[in-house]
Amino acid sequence: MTNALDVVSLRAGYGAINVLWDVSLTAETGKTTVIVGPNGAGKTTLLRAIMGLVPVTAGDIRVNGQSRKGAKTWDTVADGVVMIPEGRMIFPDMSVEDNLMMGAFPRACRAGWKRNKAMVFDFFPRLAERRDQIAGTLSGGEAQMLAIGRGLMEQPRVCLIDEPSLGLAPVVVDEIFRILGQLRADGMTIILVEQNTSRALKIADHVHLMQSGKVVLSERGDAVDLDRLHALYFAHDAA
Amino acid sequence: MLTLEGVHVNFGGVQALKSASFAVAEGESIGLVGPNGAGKTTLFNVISGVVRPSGGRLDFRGQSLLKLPEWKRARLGIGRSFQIPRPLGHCTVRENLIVAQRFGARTNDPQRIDEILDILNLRDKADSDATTELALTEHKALEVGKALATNPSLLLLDEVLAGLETTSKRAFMERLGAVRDRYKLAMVIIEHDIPTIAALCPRVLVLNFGQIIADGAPDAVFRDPEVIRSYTGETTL
Amino acid sequence: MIELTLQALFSGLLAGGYYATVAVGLALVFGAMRVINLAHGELVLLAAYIAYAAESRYGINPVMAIPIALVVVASASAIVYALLSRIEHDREINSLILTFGIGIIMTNGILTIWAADIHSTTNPWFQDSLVIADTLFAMNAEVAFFIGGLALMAGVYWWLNHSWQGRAVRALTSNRNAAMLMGVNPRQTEILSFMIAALLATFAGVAIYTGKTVFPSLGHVLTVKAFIITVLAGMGSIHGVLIGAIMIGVIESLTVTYLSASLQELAGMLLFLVVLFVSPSGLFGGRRALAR
Amino acid sequence: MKHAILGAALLAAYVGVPLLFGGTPYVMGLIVAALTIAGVALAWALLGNLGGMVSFGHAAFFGVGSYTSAVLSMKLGVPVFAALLLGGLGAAVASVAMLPALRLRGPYFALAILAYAHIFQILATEMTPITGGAGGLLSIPRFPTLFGLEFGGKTGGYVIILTIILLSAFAYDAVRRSAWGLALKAMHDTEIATRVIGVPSTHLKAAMLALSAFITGVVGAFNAHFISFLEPDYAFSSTWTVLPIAAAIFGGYRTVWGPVVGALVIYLLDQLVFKPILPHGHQMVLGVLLCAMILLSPGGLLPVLLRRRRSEGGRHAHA
Amino acid sequence: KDFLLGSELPLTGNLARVGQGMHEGIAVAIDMANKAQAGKHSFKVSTIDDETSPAKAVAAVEKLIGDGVVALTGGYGSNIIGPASEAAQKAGVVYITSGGVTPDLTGRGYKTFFRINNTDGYALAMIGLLQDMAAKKVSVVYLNKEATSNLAKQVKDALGAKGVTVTMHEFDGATSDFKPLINKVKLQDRPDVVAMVGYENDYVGILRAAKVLKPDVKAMVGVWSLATSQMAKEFPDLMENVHGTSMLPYPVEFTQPEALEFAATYKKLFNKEPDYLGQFGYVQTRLLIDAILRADAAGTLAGGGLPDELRKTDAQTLIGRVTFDAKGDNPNFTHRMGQHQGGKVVLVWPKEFANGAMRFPATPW
Ligand SMILES: Nc1ncnc2c1ncn2[C@@H]1O[C@H](COP(=O)(O)OP(=O)(O)OP(=O)(O)O)[C@@H](O)[C@H]1O
Ligand SMILES: Nc1ncnc2c1ncn2[C@@H]1O[C@H](COP(=O)(O)OP(=O)(O)OP(=O)(O)O)[C@@H](O)[C@H]1O
Ligand SMILES: [Mg+2]
Ligand SMILES: [Mg+2]
Repeated sequence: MTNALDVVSLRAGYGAINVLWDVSLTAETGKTTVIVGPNGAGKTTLLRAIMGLVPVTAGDIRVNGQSRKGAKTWDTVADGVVMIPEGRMIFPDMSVEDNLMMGAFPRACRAGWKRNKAMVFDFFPRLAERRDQIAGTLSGGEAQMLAIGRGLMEQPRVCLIDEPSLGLAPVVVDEIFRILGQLRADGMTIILVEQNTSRALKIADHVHLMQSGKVVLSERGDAVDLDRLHALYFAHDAA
Repeated sequence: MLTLEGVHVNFGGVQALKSASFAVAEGESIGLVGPNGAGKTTLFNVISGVVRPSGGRLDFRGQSLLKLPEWKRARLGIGRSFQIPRPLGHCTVRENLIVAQRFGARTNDPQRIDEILDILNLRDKADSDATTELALTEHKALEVGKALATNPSLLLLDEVLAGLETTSKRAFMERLGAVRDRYKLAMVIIEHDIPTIAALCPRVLVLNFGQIIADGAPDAVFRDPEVIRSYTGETTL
Repeated sequence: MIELTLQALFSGLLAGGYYATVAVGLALVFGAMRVINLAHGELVLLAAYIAYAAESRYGINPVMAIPIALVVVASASAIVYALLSRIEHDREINSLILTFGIGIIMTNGILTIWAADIHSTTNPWFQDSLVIADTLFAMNAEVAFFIGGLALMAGVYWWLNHSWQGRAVRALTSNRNAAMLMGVNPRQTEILSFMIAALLATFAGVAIYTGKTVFPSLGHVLTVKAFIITVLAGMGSIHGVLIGAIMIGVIESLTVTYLSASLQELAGMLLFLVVLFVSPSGLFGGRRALAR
Repeated sequence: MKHAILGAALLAAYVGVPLLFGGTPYVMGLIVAALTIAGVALAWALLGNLGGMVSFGHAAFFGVGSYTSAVLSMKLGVPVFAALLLGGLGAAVASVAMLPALRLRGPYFALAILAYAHIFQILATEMTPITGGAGGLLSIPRFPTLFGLEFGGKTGGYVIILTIILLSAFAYDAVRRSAWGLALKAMHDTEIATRVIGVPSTHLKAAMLALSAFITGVVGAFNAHFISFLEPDYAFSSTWTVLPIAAAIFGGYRTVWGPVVGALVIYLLDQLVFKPILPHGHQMVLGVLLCAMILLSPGGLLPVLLRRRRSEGGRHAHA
Repeated sequence: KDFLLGSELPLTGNLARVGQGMHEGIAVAIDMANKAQAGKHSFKVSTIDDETSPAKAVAAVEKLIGDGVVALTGGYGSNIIGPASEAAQKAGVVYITSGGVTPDLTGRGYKTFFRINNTDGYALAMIGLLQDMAAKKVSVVYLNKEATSNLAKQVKDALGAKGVTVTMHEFDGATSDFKPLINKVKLQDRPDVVAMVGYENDYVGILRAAKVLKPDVKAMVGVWSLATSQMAKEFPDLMENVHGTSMLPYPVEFTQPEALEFAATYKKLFNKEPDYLGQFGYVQTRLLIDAILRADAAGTLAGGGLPDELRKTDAQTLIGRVTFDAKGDNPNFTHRMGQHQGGKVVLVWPKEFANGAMRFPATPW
């Protein structure tokens, strides 16, 4: 069986500044892959590169075995590969509801927008309360919920999620991980970047540790030991 | 040093703050927590002058702040960070700090700027463009830096630790604590990470639907059933 | 007295309709690309001259000339877009100069091709008067294009606010990267809105050709007026354009009626400033987040 | 080294140019006209670059400055050079009326200023007793002869406008280099963020507006005495807004000298080269030139010229 | 001998149309002079676009003088002609024009400045026609520019002195919808005649509004650029019965040989009927050329004798007799009034030049 996503010796960065140095990793179809690592390691950059938002200088990205290097972001999205960015990436001048509707923009998702919106409002009742508010005036946590809800509207097959728990109250973080667990059970391929390592490891099938733009450790989720992982973070600091 | 009494804020139909009252003593550290949308950021906005309350009293060292513009409050010693980082446009990281120091503290002290860069681990990025070349956590560090550069006596930090991985967070907290002690800062810090709050702040305020529903020592507050129900959930100290 | 006032209001309303048809294309392009197209008035003028050419040379009714004019204006519009999309830095300010330059080129091109004479339709139907209830007078052209303009604007409004593509247009200006993450193809979306703006410009051009007079330096005048109305409306707001344009039209005609025709510009400008001082982002400008 | 270059440039400007072209009033007249545009362009760019405010109404300051100076010298007999400065002051005072507009941003501000320009123009037309109404003012006093130097002629006018521009540019540069300059630059997109760190942003912006208005007003006053004629349509003509903007962006509005270079290049190229070749369509060439500049070198002409000297400059807009 | 004339005119921008019109007249005069003087002398004109800017007009004059022109003909708009002719005066070069009618221009008393027309001549024609119509109430609708408001005020003063009720309505150049204004005229003034003082697009706007509102008036009267072939062709039904100043009828019915040749040359060069702008441009240039030839023959041309020679002018021209007073003004100038009748322009005032009967009362609707 082919993997949902293969990243092969990927190099990418911002203009003159290269961030990713030969990153390789895979995400198996229907499994949850967690990427952890210290700040500035390049996790967000990796997700952005997969989506075509950051130019790739070398290496390859494959979705279901097919090369997607140089593909346009919107084509990648149309193939069911979706990224949920952290909460700053909402549409600040549009209403909450219009933000969610934008999630259903890919043609394949338009038919189901009503059902999906109901589902999102169900997950985050706060959004339902605020459906007509201009998204730019939402609180930080509300915006984060909106970004997640909007991503779910896209009915992803492969979902890249960047720090979903950022800025959320503990109760909501509980809810997020419950939702992630449910999506995983539904068979979605999830690639999760998360600083809340202990929570993330609980749902991880596979774990990658990134440091300074490289993958330094890849292991099965159940084989990872939290303390050893954190020790490796330190190793980076020392080095 | 700071007293709020019966502060109200309305956004159209939304009551973001309802009669919020509390006081911060000189040198005190307070953790401010509460569910998303409870009004924490709004509270900071009121104190720093970004949002005008529709009612209430707001005093800083015996002087009412209500009529003062943002920049005067900053010069009085109120420094704040933004939850969504707002680096100064077209400026490098160092220039961000220089502006804050020249105008907020009205001094010119390059040494202290270097000191701040070190504390925040921004030395490598000092000459990077602050709007386009930073990762999220670096942006947050810069937020703290701008506030520190104004030589504040009260520091309002809005989720500056969010997104930091555990080790860096611990290191950052320690450095923040050290700065606080060295400059005898009072500090109000918004954070959703309960252990961090508990470690850093001897007093915690819980805001819910614009009202303060709990105020006290961390272990007492986080055992309050109301707080558990609305905010902490399964997470415990 | 009452007759005078009623006619003033009616004339103002119709004049506002003209202003709105010109301005709405500008507002749309701004809404779609955050670009102020300073060549918009010239595009409108181009349409008017195509209608003139069609009528004077082949005797084609100006309304029937709309498709021909549309082809020309859309091509010109596509060129403007192609050039605009090559700007990478400081788009807001650089696009001003670019479109301003295009405007100069077009004005002088029109001057060279059609000379400086003034033109208007020779088809008498358009200028025949239409009398409503014995008290309200208008030209057929004014009323026809007012109604047509309303319909077009309603269509654009619906498209922008309730269609998938229209929402994508707004999303793109709100946050370009995020829109791409929703599967929006920016170029395709922007071209689409440029083409709709071209349609609006064509319509406006023919409206002006039938109801007013056209001459080469008019393009610049139209751009400025459209720009003012777009700002008054709140940049990018479509229904705001209509309301703002009618406000300007009515205040101008009331000033003419009760003060002096030489003060009508002054009245319009004062109204504009008053509105901006009360509501700094125009009548229906987007409310933005204060601070987080 | 740097001082030597500066000295040589000043010498060339003050002595070389008059020696070369003093005999041809036509060319000298064009250079003065180009420098007049340059002065407004510089003031416009100052406001845009430092204040972050794009104005579409600098004609307002130009017109107010020229009328103030002309009326003071004609009706009250104020000496021309004093009237020149008072013209600048008049424009700065007019900018006070625009303070409410400082709350506006982007296109809102740009057009509010345009509205002011319109209003001032209409006022100038209607206030016939003072301004001469639509007929305007004829025979405005020219510059006098001082210390044996005849300022009333083309060369004299050249020396005056050159001096105005140099002083303005030095003032601009001084502000830009100061902490104020940094704060102003920082304010563009994130005014709130600068306010909460102690920057009185409105005051700074008001100061920049007044400074820009002052410079524009002085240039306008200069023009009134140089041309010796004024009427509302001319004094408040949108040309005084449009051409300087084009010149500033053409030359590079984020630099101090870009607008000046831009104005000289655009105006002189247009009048000396394109106009003789294409008597009727030369404006079209100007349009093409502007478009080409934006597409090929969006930073403007000056940065291109300087690029060879500064290897690393592309990354930050040097403000 | 070769003579180079200079001309500074607006060829682009707002005034492009009138600038072009005068330019065409100048070209005709040059063409005819070259034919008449073939083998002896030749004339050329060098034209610079002043872009409707005083500074550029001054620059143009300076450049032309630098290029060695004998004299200047052209100029449009008093505000441009003022500074431009001042530059010519400084260099002692003759500047002759018909493009600015304000008294201020000749009021300066320049030795080198000449003008063949003036506000008085327009006002006289308009006042005369209105008196012939025996109008009791007149509404004057005028543009708030200098030339137009001067003229309007002159008409008002003259008619007012004769007991006619005159109401004044000033409008701005940006006005494109005249319905509110005309409605005011219709409901409040109820005049016999509406007198319009503006430019072409103003007339079209006013007449359209009037056609829609149909005020109860007996005649619509205007000045410049109204009773022209261009207007007759472009707006046939709008112009019917409208009066305007016009030197010549349309189609031109010339009897004098000079006029016939003018019309033929115009037709040959520009393939259209001459209009009044062309006539003025032609006349001023012809007078200039005549004076140059005289001065040349007398040998005073190089010695600055041209102004004196020009001042001796006394000629019958297409626009009537022209002489110049000490200030360079033409005191004989009176305009004529024409009326659009069935696609033609018929001269109806004064009697001695009329080539048809005035229709009165008559309006376009
Ligand atoms: N637009 C940009 N231009 C230049 N450098 C950038 C840009 N965005 C990020 N970087 C740099 O790239 C590096 C990796 O950033 P990235 O955001 O991928 O890290 P991350 O692993 O997601 O970190 P975090 O945990 O802080 O979110 C950082 O050093 C950052 O400064
Ligand atoms: N301009 C506005 N218009 C309408 N509602 C607003 C506006 N600004 C804020 N709100 C609402 O006020 C409430 C309080 O917002 P605030 O940002 O203070 O929350 P918070 O406690 O900081 O939450 P978080 O932890 O998610 O950052 C939120 O529900 C928000 O949606
Ligand atoms: Mg990240
Ligand atoms: Mg918050």
